[in-house]
Amino acid sequence: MSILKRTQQWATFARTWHIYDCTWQNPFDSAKVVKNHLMGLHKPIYHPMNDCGDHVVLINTGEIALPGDEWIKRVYFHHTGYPGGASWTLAWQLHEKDPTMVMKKAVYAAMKGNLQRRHTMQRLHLFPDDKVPEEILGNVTSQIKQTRVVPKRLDHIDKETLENFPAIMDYPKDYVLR
Amino acid sequence: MSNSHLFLKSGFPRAPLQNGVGRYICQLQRITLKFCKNNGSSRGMREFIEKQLIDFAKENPGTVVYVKPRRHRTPVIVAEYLNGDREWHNCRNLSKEEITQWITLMKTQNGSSSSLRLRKMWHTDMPSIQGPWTPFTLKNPASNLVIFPNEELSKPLDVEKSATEKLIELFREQRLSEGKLEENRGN
Amino acid sequence: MSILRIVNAFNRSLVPHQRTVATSAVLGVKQIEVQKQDDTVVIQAVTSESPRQALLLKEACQPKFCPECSLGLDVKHTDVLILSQYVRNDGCMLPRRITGLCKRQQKKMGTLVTMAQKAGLMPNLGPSSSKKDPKQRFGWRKYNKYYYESSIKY
Amino acid sequence: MVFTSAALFVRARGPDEFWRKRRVFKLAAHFHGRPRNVYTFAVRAVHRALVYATKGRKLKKLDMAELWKTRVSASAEQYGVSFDAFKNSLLKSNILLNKKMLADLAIWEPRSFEALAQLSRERAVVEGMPGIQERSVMNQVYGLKNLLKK
Amino acid sequence: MSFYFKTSRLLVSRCNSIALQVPKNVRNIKRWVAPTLRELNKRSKNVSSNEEIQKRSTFIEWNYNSEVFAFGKRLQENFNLVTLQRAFVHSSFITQEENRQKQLGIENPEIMLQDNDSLITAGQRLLFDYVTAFLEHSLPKVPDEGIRAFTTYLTSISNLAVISKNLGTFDLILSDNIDDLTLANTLLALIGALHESSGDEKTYLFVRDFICTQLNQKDLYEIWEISSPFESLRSYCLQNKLAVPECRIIGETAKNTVLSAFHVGIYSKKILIGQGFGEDVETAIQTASIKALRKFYGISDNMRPFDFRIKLENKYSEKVKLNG
Amino acid sequence: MSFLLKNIVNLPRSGSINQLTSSFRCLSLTSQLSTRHNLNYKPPKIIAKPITPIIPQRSPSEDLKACDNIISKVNNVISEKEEGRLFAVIHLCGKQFKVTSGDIILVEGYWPPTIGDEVRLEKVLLVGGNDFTLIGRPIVDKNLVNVQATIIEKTLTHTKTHFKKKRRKQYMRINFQRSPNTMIRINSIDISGQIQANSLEKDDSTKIY
Repeated sequence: MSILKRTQQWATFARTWHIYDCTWQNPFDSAKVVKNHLMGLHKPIYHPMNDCGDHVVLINTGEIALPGDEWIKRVYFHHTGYPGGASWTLAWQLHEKDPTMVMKKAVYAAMKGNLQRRHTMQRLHLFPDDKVPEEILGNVTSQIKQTRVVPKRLDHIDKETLENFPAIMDYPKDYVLR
Repeated sequence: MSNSHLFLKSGFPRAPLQNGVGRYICQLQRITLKFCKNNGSSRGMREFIEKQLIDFAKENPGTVVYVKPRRHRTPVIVAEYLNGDREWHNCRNLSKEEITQWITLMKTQNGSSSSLRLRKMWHTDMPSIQGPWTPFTLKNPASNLVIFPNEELSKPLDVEKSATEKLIELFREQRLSEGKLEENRGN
Repeated sequence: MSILRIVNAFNRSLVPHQRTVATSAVLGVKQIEVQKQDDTVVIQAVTSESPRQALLLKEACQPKFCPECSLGLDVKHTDVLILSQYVRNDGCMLPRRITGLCKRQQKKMGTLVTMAQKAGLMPNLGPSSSKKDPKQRFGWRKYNKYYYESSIKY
Repeated sequence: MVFTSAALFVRARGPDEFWRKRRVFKLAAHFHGRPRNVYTFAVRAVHRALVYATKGRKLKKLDMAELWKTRVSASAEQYGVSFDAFKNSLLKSNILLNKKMLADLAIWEPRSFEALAQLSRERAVVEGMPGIQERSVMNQVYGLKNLLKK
Repeated sequence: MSFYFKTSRLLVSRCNSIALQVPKNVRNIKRWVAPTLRELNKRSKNVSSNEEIQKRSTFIEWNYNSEVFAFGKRLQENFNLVTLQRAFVHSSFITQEENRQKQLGIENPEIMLQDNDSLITAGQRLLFDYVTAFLEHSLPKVPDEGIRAFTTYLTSISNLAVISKNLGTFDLILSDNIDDLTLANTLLALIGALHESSGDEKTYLFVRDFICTQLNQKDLYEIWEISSPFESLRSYCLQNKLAVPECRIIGETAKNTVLSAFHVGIYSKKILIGQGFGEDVETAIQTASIKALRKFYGISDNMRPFDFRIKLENKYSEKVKLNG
Repeated sequence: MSFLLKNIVNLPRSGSINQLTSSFRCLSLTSQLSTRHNLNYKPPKIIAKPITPIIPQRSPSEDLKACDNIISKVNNVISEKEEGRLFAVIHLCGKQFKVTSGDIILVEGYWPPTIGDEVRLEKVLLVGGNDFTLIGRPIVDKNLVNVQATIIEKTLTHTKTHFKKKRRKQYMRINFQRSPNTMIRINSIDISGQIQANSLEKDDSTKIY
């Protein structure tokens, strides 16, 4: 097998490392996108057997956003296997214990339930905030686009846009400004 | 995993010795026809030999034809090919036409193909001319200079314009039109 | 141009209260000012130009203006710059007679404001007692959340 | 006195059945455990295997079609075109390549596939088909510049 | 399996006892005997297969002349049969005949067969000329060293042996033992015989159709490995007055892990002349320079395919005649 | 709507897909603006600035100039015989194959040509080289591309057992099948002649696909 053919195959099946910023993202919509990249469904050479998935580094998993009151309504069931071992943890309690767990379970559930799932999950690297070890950050060469626009807090908006944002309502004449 | 592949060999379509690239050679080397002179089951074979064997031999001079009359034996065709395959075929009670069909099949074969399961319907050693797809084909070298995590690349692209942006644009237009108003009022 | 603007702003304030016509040309917004001169503290009501005067949108000058009905903007709870204009700086929603919105829009703007406040997008427009930083909230309230505008049914 | 002829007419069932079972055991030679050695289990397993083989020929075609679909939609997504928009616009512009060919082109001839993708993208926007996403400027085959440089 | 043998011994013994009593003139094979015999026969054949296989020429259905005639016709050539037969006779066969006749006591053994040594030498020369001419015509930009590498590959013993085996010379060869060398020599003798019987044109077509077609869809790099590619690329650029090649990393993935891949491009004066991949930068540079070199020599893998249908009277035929 | 109906009615008669696409094309240009919004979106009274279309509209003259430029480039590459190895997508017996010269393809089922025949394959959907691809709509012009092939083998496949069984109904059917297939060697693919720009618009409905 000449060096050309060997390196060509090495490059075709090379694993790229992606990074995904989960601030203000819904974990389940982003899990769909992340799952595609993990399983390699975004590559034309995809085949369920040829394990051509990529690595994905998830940062700011602590900052994920859930719609409405899912934080208190979504429940994660766990059973230790022993009698009376069933436990229901609310989303926010789980998030408080381990900020990466909600996102991890979301990606785990998004993937097809076969033997490769656990193996592919090892290619997922989760970090609660954006402090990522230098070595992993060095591997990253591409960024996955977020699914939702990140809203900006009022006090974070810079003065300049605040100044000349149009006023769409003016106070009546004798209005007492308190 | 079942190891049924041990019993039914599978392979890919191959032609012997790049046959057909330069010129086509018929791969059938020898054919032996065994039959019985007076048994009823060799009647078709005897008819074939009387009527059609001569013009068969004339048509393809490249194959040697042996005729083997054997007492009390069922009629059999044995074809030997250039790649060494030997195909044995029993022609008991076959009519002349069927025997001709079987012989033409043997003539057009490259070897005994009855035991090989083909896994693909085409074969090429040059699958790609523009170079196979790699993660690098659609990667602009400029993206090497980007420091990740990059705010700009992470923004979703195809998102409707939000109300705030629309308002800002409207306001800018209003400012522009007012500016124009002052100008033409000024001069 | 400015005289025209003052006149229709004047008759807009007249319409809901049917008060008698004000005699003097009323300038603008009243504010209570506290000044300290060497030893004396002077508290006086000062009428001044309303701060938004300069930034007013042309379309916004009619008495009845709603972003959705007149301009066709579907406001989301993340459009904080728009929502903050309908809110006092202690976070309470301005009444309809001041905001000049139609009934449906006023209610919708109300829910949008509460959504934004719950999502922690307008921490500085809160009551003085508030901790101003949504991350300090108790329990599940400190985590990010967002809302679907489609859940507003009116 | 031994009557020999009667013996001939007794039905001797035994040995042929032995050979009939060989045919089944030949097909079950690679099975695991008792289906390989015991006839009653072997027959069932062989019948099941033959039914699977017959049905499998059909299934293989369906699985391949599905695989080609995933591959073509994966490579079309690189250019921001969904699979349906891609296929419809190709059909509208009278290009009758089937899924197998599109998948082959996507893997082995990325430049030809890029030409098809741009063509279908433009057609889809003109026809107003849904499923077109904006793509970052980065998506273009590297090295296109020094093509046909003469 | 033991169960099986026990029954067969039982069967055979029982049917012997019955057969004795059966009246003599009734000839019927018992239904259960035939399959067993068939099975035993098949098994014995498997066991005995490892002995030396019977040569086809020792069968009853064997006619040497018709086989040789058919061989000629099969290749769509018309040899004259005498030279063709001579091509198959090797000198080792003749010596073997002589000492066999000596053992039988004939003093001056005279054998009417001639061996094919002269044909072999003629064939060798012809083959070499035609192959080099064909390669020079279809690969103009390749240096001589490359052409020599391709010709040695095409005319190597193993290659010729495979070709002649596939043409069916194995059964026809008359020599004491048949190995790759004898097979290759027979093919050379055939070329010589063809040249004698039907001239240049036919021989060239024969060589082109059977030996040059071995290059069909072949990756020429596997035949002619370029050693130290980057240095040879630099020297090539110097000769052709191109700017000195420099390498740049165009793309990389997972560079801190074991499965790292690099995409390196070689530029001469800002023009991309070759790009290559590799698990580390050095191999990527090597592959990129190999690809660049191959593009200059015109033997990159998407080069113009060989035209196996060109005739002899093309412009290069004079060259063949010169050294032919 | 009547305009659309008129077109659909005469489609079966003319039978060629081009008429339909051209009628749709002029129809669709009118609905340019609503490309991005779904149908049930009621446009508000004052339309805020519409979303800019994704691809900036190029004027047709620019397009034509770019087309001619590319065609002339491809033409001189072909005339200098610089195009290197070509691949073609051919349509044969209901299946499509991507072939280069020297390939082997297998056609299943009964197919009249016998061994040794030289065949020219004319249904070429796409021809491509390293630098350009000619996409046929639906097939590339006959006198532009020439694909030569020889038939090298006509065999039967291995015996496939077709076994049907209905459980507990004593219903079992087995039949064995060896379907014929033909092995074809692709000898050469070459582009002869020049690509004319005007051949793009001309579509003579005499062609039978």
